[in-house]
Amino acid sequence: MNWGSFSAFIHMGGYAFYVWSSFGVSFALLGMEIWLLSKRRRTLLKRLGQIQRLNASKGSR
Amino acid sequence: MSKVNLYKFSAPATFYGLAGQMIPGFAILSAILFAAGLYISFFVAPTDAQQGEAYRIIFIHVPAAWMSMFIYVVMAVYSGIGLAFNTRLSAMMAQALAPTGALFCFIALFTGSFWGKPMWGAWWVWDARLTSQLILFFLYIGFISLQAAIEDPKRADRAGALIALVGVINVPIIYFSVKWWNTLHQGASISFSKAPTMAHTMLAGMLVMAVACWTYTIAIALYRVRLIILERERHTTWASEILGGAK
Amino acid sequence: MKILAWVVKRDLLLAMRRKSDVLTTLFFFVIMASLFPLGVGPEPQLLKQMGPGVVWVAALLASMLSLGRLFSADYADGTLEQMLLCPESLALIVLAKAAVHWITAELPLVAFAPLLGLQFGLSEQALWVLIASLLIGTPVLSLVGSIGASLTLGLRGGGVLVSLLVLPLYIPTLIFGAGAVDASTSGLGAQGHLSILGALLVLSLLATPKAAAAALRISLE
Amino acid sequence: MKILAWVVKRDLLLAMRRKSDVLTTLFFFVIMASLFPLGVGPEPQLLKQMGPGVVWVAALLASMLSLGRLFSADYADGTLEQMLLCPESLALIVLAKAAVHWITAELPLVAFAPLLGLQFGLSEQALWVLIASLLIGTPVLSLVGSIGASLTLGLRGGGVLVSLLVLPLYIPTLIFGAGAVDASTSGLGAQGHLSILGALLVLSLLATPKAAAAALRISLE
Amino acid sequence: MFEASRLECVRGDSRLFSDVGFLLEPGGLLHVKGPNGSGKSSLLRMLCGLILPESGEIKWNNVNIRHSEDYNQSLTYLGHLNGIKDELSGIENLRINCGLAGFDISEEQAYDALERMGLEGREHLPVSVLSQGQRRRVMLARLLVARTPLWILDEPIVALDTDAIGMIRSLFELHLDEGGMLILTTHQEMEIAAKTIQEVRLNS
Amino acid sequence: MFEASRLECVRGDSRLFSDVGFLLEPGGLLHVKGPNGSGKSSLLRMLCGLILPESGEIKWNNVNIRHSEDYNQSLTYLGHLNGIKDELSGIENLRINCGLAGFDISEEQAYDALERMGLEGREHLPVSVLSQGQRRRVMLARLLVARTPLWILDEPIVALDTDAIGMIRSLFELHLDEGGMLILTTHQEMEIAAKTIQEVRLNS
Ligand code: HEM
Ligand SMILES: Nc1ncnc2c1ncn2[C@@H]1O[C@H](COP(=O)(O)OP(=O)(O)OP(=O)(O)O)[C@@H](O)[C@H]1O
Ligand SMILES: Nc1ncnc2c1ncn2[C@@H]1O[C@H](COP(=O)(O)OP(=O)(O)OP(=O)(O)O)[C@@H](O)[C@H]1O
Ligand SMILES: [Mg+2]
Ligand SMILES: [Mg+2]
Repeated sequence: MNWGSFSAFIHMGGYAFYVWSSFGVSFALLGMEIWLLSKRRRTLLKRLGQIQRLNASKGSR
Repeated sequence: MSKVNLYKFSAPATFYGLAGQMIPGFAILSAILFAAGLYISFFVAPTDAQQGEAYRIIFIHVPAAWMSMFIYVVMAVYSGIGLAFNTRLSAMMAQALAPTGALFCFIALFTGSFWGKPMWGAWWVWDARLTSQLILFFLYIGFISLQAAIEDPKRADRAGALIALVGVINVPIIYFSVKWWNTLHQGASISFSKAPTMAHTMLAGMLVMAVACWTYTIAIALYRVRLIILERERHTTWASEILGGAK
Repeated sequence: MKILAWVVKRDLLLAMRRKSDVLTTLFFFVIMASLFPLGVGPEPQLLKQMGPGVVWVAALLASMLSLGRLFSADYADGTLEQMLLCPESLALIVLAKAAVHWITAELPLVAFAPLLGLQFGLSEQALWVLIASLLIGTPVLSLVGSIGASLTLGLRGGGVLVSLLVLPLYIPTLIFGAGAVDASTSGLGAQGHLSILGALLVLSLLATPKAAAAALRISLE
Repeated sequence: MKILAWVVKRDLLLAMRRKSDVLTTLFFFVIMASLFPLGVGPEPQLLKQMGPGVVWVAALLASMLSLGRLFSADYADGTLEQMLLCPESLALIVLAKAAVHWITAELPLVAFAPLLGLQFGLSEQALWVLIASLLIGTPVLSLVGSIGASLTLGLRGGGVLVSLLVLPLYIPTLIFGAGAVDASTSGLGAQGHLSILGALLVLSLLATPKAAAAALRISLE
Repeated sequence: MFEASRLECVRGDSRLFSDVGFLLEPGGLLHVKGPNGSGKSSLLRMLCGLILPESGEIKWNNVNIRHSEDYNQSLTYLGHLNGIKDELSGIENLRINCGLAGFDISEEQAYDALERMGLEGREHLPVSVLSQGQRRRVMLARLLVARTPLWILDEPIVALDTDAIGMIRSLFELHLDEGGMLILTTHQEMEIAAKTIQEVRLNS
Repeated sequence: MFEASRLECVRGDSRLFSDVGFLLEPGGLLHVKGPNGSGKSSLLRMLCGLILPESGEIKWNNVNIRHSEDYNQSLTYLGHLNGIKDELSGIENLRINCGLAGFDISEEQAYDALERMGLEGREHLPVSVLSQGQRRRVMLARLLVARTPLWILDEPIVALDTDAIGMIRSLFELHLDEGGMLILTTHQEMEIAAKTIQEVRLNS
């Protein structure tokens, strides 16, 4: 174990800003990619569902 | 003739299901690996004698840099296959990989400069490796913008494939020219000292993180390619069956 | 007024549809500024001195290149003809179009300029002055550019001709814009340069829409 | 072969008719290179160091901006369609068109480059190297550019998209071109750089026409 | 009331026409005829104020159009060019074109107009993928919602199929019936019922 | 002999047509008909090899056009677009277009062709100043000198006046008479005498 205390861990030997920014932003970006993709999936399904219902109602007419 | 057609039309459809089955496995694997990798990065790997704790950035920086290069090559391979055999799926795979590749490229640039500031005192220097990474980023952006600008998916696939291939031929040329450019000038530029011979744990941490990034990329690319397939094939019957089920 | 709202709405809509346009202007700016170190060499001292000038020249060129978007598409497909016939002052329409051009083509550049400044090793204070000078100076570019864009409508080689007409007019903006940053790094204070930029802005707001409207009428005769 | 002669003849004729095009590329080059002293300030030492890089970057941008001429007019009016249907290899036609592009857009720049070099205070020897590097390097720009130009045909925001695609690919040429001049001023001899430029030229002569022809077919589908 | 007198047009070295004049009352149709290159398009652009006549005068309600306040609001001009944006959909193009001409229409109105023009199901496609005739229809859809009294149309029915031509014809007749005025060129035969029909014949 | 079988065309989401086929012999005329947007232009471009068919085959003298050596030399395709340069004169445009198509014509021949197209006195004007119909004539002049057996023409007579249409018709008849083949779309009625007349009707 490298760290004497939690605050030492957070402090990162004086490099907290750089280390945590790097890791934080990196994982935030990965998370954002996942979020954007799932949003894209939701809107896509909704739009396709609309098209399909439209087609179905047209077909039955 | 009919066999080719069958192949052409069924491939995305079957792949859609296959990809759906593979995604959870890779996603879980990547979550586990990321957790393990982060644990090694922060709790197992010892403090570096020269750089202090700042060196821990290496555990995200280097895997991201590797990924950005690998992904471009994989994209180009898919593109080549797509152009040569006119398979739609490989073009879609290239398209699905590009944003993730660009993302890792950006992460490498970002973490690199957040490492550079404490180490060199500058956010950016015109080092050969840094510069060629930046150019790689531009190549990704070019590929993505070109595809985004083309409405017709068939044309977008083929145009994108062409530029990916041209780009991949140029990457080594760019890399060596940039390297030569930098070393010839030398001058006041701060020399890029390689990290001291790495401890085994460091190497292990980097490798675990790299594999985690790989599994993440695979899962995300499969997810994205499913969306692309669905968008493209929405008028086919199998797609509407899936939609019926998904509602 | 309603017509102006339509013009703005339409141009913004088109920009949204052509998101790639906005993004590519931005990336052009970034790539262009990154070319210089490659041409000139990696010495940090040299780059630091060149920095403000290069960023400003890059912004100027990026903005100039996107001038083509201002009218030419509308000209080619006949929309501009319709605008001339519409019951609203043409100068106001030009102003609205220039405003949208600024928002879509130049505001993003201003947002990204600090990043480039960092690449050239500028200090924090210099970065703030850079942003301020770009914020005041770039609308001048859009406005002055609208004259050039309208004069060269439909001319062969319009793209390059525009630069020929417009670049000389951009020079004062460039000098005071880059000068402001230089002044602040050399400790002289950027106030003076910035207020001259402001004066240029006011002047061009007053004069250019009318001139561009006249130029449009000439081009469509 | 006869068809190729017609392509060359036609493109030269059009360039003669549109003399302003040729002239404006040239003026763009000159103005652009002259903007830098304005943006950066007048120190002779700084300018001398920047000189080769700035001239090369200016040449590169000027050539890139004129890429739009390469195919887009032919695309818009349907001539390109006819070229695809004509009984001659499309790659050769592309090569012919790139050659004319080089003659009309870049050769004049090479002729004017020494003047700009003088403005930046380059030595006589450096000027000769500058000319040589431009002579070998600029055809690469035309050839590589033809790929970008053909891929972006008919796309919205084509002009800027071209730059995005093409500028990264121009970088090796820029580095070795500007590097040759730098090397000669610092007494290292430009031979090495120039031969690499030559290799780049041969490579692009072999590879790009086919790629651009494929791109044209894709764009016209 | 739309009136032109002793119009003369010179392009390049040649005098295309001179002494052209007419008086158009509400409900009147003016057909401009002549072979290719005789100056029909030039005359129409002149009537809109896009070209200045060499000599002669054009008056809208007894005011020269160059000084008229409301001429632009009373006019709908459609020329050779379509005036539609490739990237936008039919709906967006129509709404924007109307907005620019000074009258707003709702999404439903636009939808309706396009449907009547036979573009059902294609309202939301970017017009770049439409066929020549379909693009022309998007442009012409504006006539369905325009409330201007004076229409000046340069070869409106080029590239249209027979169905579409029929529908355009009845549209013209309705417009004239309601007291509108129409100035038209076309090389295809087109019989339009109107209160008064005039013809201007240009010769080259 | 020009043959197409079971052609299918998909654009965007919609299948424009499927199972289109025909066999064209020397002297034969094929008229492609259909309303706006039914896929006529797409079919013609497909026959030229500019669009790849989704399925089906196109053969020139029993060789698939994609592998045929001489197909491009046998073909003259004129589309919606004029393919002429605004800055060049009619003469220059014509000579260059012919040169690009693989056959050279002399200045006199070009002069003669333009004169026959009714452009007398305008041969040396830049085409940018010509009217719509005159530009179309410059493009069509190529048919007067082309010696290719297969003509594929997409709405050739748009914007032409009746005189010009008459002259184009007799040109077509001459071509067919001499054993040429002609594939054509037009929305205007055009009666052409030919040995065999076929029709392909597309529906949307
Ligand atoms: C924006 C700045 C930076 C960028 C774009 C960048 C880019 C890269 C790239 C592309 C690689 C992979 C190269 C390869 O595997 O051959 C890499 C590896 C590496 N980088 Fe960076 N880097 C940056 C800053 C830094 C800084 C500041 C440090 C440390 C002081 C650093 C240390 C390393 C190390 C130790 C490796 C692994 C070396 C190896 O595997 O051989 N990087 N970087
Ligand atoms: N600079 C010029 N020099 C000589 N003639 C010119 C010049 N500019 C225009 N013209 C002539 O003016 C005429 C333009 O006519 P316009 O376009 O009005 O014809 P149009 O009646 O609409 O013909 P179309 O039926 O073909 O559309 C053409 O005959 C053209 O040759
Ligand atoms: N991406 C797309 N999505 C949907 N429909 C498309 C797409 N691309 C093309 N189309 C349709 O394909 C058809 C193209 O037809 P084409 O241009 O061949 O018609 P045409 O028969 O020549 O019509 P016209 O008589 O108007 O010239 C149009 O109906 C158009 O709407
Ligand atoms: Mg006309
Ligand atoms: Mg058509």
